[in-house]
Amino acid sequence: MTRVVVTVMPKEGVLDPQGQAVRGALGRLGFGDVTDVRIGRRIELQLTGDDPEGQARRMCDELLANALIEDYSVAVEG
Amino acid sequence: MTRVVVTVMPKEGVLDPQGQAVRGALGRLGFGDVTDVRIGRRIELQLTGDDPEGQARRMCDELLANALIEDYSVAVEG
Amino acid sequence: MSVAVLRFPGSLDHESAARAVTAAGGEARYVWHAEEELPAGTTAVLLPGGFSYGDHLRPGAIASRAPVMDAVRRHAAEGGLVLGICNGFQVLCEAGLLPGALRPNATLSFVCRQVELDVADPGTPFTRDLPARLSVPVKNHDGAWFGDPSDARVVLRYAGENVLGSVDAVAGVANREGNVMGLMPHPEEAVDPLLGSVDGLGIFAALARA
Amino acid sequence: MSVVPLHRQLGLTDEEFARIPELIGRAPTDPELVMFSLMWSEHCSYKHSKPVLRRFPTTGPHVVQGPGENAGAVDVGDGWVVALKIESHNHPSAVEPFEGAATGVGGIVRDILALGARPIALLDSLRFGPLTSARSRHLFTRAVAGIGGYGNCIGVPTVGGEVMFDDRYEDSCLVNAMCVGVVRPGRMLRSAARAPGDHLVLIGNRTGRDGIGGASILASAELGEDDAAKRPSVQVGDPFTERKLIDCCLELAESGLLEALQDLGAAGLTSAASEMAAKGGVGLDIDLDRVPLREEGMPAAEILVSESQERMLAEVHPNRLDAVLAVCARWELLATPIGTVTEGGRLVARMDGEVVVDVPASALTDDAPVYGVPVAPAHTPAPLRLDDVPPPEDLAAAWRDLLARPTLASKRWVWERYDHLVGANTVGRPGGDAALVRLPGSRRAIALTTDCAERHCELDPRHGGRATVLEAARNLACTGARPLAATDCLNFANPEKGATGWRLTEVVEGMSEALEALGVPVVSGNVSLYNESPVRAILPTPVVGMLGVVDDAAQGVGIGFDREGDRVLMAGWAAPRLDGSEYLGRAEGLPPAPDVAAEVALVDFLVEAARHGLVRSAHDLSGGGLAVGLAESALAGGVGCRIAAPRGRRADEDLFGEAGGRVLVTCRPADLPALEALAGRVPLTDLGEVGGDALVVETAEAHVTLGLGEARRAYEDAIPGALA
Ligand SMILES: Nc1ncnc2c1ncn2[C@@H]1O[C@H](COP(=O)(O)OP(=O)(O)O)[C@@H](O)[C@H]1O
Ligand SMILES: [Mg+2]
Repeated sequence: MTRVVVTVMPKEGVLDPQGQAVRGALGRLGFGDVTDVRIGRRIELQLTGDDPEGQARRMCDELLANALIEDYSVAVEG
Repeated sequence: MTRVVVTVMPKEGVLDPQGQAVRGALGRLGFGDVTDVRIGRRIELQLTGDDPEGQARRMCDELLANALIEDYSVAVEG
Repeated sequence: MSVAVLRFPGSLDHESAARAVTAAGGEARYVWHAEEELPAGTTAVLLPGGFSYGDHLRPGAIASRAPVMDAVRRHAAEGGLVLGICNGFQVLCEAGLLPGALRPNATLSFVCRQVELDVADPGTPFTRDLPARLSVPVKNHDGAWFGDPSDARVVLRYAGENVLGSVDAVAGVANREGNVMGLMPHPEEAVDPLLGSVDGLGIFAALARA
Repeated sequence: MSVVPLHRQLGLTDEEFARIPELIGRAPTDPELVMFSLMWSEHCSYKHSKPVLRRFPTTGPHVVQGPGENAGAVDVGDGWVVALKIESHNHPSAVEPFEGAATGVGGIVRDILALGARPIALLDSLRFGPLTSARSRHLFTRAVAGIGGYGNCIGVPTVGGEVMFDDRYEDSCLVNAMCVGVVRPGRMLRSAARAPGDHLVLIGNRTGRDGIGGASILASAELGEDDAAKRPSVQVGDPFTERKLIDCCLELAESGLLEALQDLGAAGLTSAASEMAAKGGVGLDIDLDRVPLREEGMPAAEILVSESQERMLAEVHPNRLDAVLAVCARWELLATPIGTVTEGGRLVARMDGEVVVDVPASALTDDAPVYGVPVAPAHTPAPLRLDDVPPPEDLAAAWRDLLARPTLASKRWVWERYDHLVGANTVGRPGGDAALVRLPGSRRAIALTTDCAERHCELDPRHGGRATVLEAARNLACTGARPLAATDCLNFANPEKGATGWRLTEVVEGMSEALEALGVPVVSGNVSLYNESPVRAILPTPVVGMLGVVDDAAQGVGIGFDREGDRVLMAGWAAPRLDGSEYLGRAEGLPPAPDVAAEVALVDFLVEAARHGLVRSAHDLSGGGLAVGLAESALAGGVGCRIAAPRGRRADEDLFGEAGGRVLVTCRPADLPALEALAGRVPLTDLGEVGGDALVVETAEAHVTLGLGEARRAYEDAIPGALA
């Protein structure tokens, strides 16, 4: 059983209205020191079978990420 | 300027409909080796000012996470 | 004549879409997402609105990988008409049958509102019979089209306010050939005078004629 | 280490605890004790409200199902039975507004679904503290997001509702949700289990630790300082699974595969199973090891009372079990036979081969304690002395400011976040007096509204109860609909304290009098008590949801002034007063007592006038009086008006004063004689005409003019502005 963490973030240049809104809200709450906020997805997978990293990458290519607007990274936590 | 990564995940025991739906989809796509999927948010903050970790935690308590149903963790990437 | 109206878990507008097809003189048949073939004699495919798979991950993402979508791809490749409305549009983009992607509305909220649309390209079978300006409702949470308008065939734009924050105020796009179209607004909610508009009928007439 | 005995921690009194052995012949096991504590809680047993509820009229020629089932139902003709019910989710929404409101919607939808009815409309009746309070802004915006997030995703249009802001709701917000569904006559399902030997099939989500004890803790105890302690039991909604449940259960019901159906709501499996058994006079034998769990190692008691959402319990004949499981599998829904129907009325639950529960089902339901409430009356206040209310310097400015009060201002910000169209049958959209929803495949439409005269109920509960019902009926009649049935949600403070018990009793009496006069039965409802904090109690809030019918949807009437030259008339009459009005902004004085007979005549007149196509618009005059009614009609239709206000004691009272029984009607000049003839004894006053781009009103003191642009800004920007 392996734990793999997939991180999917909006591509640079793809505007991230949610991130902007959160930044604005933080500002209104008095957190003035925030210069940028990006919000993405963290997907924790429990995998059996071998080559968990390869499996996870295929999952990203086939479903978990949309290459047009998102970048992903995969980390095997063993 | 410090980069802080906030991770917000559904609390243990709290229903994660999104994780359920994605697990089902992965199964139908032939990824049979997935035994569990949990989905949360990854929030990347650019902070100025000192005590970035403390700031980020306060942001989580006040806005970024919903303590009733979510756990968060904060990592300063310097 | 025979329009296949796809049904995924979480489809919501299949019945109103089928009614619109009938109102335009066509015949609608529901097709379950797990089917691998379209019914014999299918002349057009309609992907209705809704929240397929709860919009989890990305709207349309999970549905776009359903078995029936390969059959839809073949139908499109042979030049058959394919229309995606709202969630159906999101599915077609996720399936790569239409360019671009649908992102969260600029308001970051669900928006349900009657809007005006301008026909930007009357050259497709879907837009041929439409009035130059239509009154049709939008209702979605992730309806902001993102993509490169220069390599997309933009067929519909929001007139006036770009409510959802689409690139170039795009409300609907088609593939190069014009036989696959998707739009976020809901023409099936604009085929009945009692509901305030019949401007959407032309789109279903195209399907009915196919 | 607490020394408080378990039964008291669970909310049972010593007397109630002592009753249990008498009923089951021995001391209860821990799981049994937990089950009794929940089933005998106010939320599940209505122990403080049952006697009061008996007063409601509940029968009538159209009634197919009165109170006692998951929802009520009436035959509306043209081959449709309409199911309706309203329910509160106040305390969960105060703790976590998004999930609390969302699961409130999910719960009421499953009550409709339990009848085998297809949900076709939702309404939401909301009350919060003033938007000047950060907490109330948070509760309001998150509750609206939760309702939309759930309702939009399940494809049931949210077509109506109401939002009121008052500091009496600052500590206890109210979130009531109403659902309406349709089913063919004779095809309605009921919850009573029928035949020993049948299977019990649990359909939907896995069972987790959601809302453990929630029924008693979240819903029946006053919210004190220690909210945080109650938080872990918040349920999370899963609208995608709910949509699959709707599609799946309707397919099962329409294929005749089910003997009985019951939702799992408060007290989860315990409530569902004991209701099914007790109503059917049979027993149930449940194997808890078969219940699909989300977490390992849940003890029997937790499985029995878990409030995990999106679950239904079905009775299935053995011959149909495979077919049922196949349909559920097709919908990608878990479906598990967890037990069987037995002879003899006992509810038995086993775990690890051991019997952990064995009680008469009726002990949990029918034998729940019933208490009267203290009915010490509060003194009835004196009417306001008009001299004590300083007149405004500038009537037009006061008018504009009134339009910008969040309670009166446009709720567009709310209903544009709801899909109010899905299904393509919403003939009358939000923003009018009542929503109009066309019945599937029919020309017929139903009209839906929720209403409540909170301040009136506080000041003069009997008349406030009447006013509440009459306003709902008027709102339906304005659209041309004849009122047919009602559902109600009685939101009150602690009935064991002060005059709350008396107000509850009086309000129900007044409601019942008006309902009887209208011939409208109550077919379902809900009670939410203890809505108070140590420092504040809510106003008495008996929300009425009413259903009406328009034979031809095309004859539905809107509120808008849209044609120059139409006559503007006042139908009905009562002298307006500032007592308890929105203009006054607080519960003070003594509002005018409604004239029930006159109001019934007004309703009949409006329905007939619409049927004959004699009215071009109709709008009920309620909060904000004549001035706000005029503005709403003008803004809705885009054309102004020039009228003379009926003259009373003072211009501000004539414009902003409130009284039931007054409706603003417009007609073509040519139709005026016919309309007057039809009016008969109903007063019909010609006030002036539709036209121009301003509201021009001649009062005893001055000409008051308010431009439509200025009025629209005040009216539309108020709520977005308060949230910005
Ligand atoms: N205020 C009321 N008026 C009429 N009927 C009511 C009222 N309150 C509760 N009821 C009826 O009592 C029964 C139990 O209510 P409730 O526990 O809310 O049902 P459920 O558990 O199915 O939601 C239902 O039939 C409901 O319609
Ligand atoms: Mg129920």
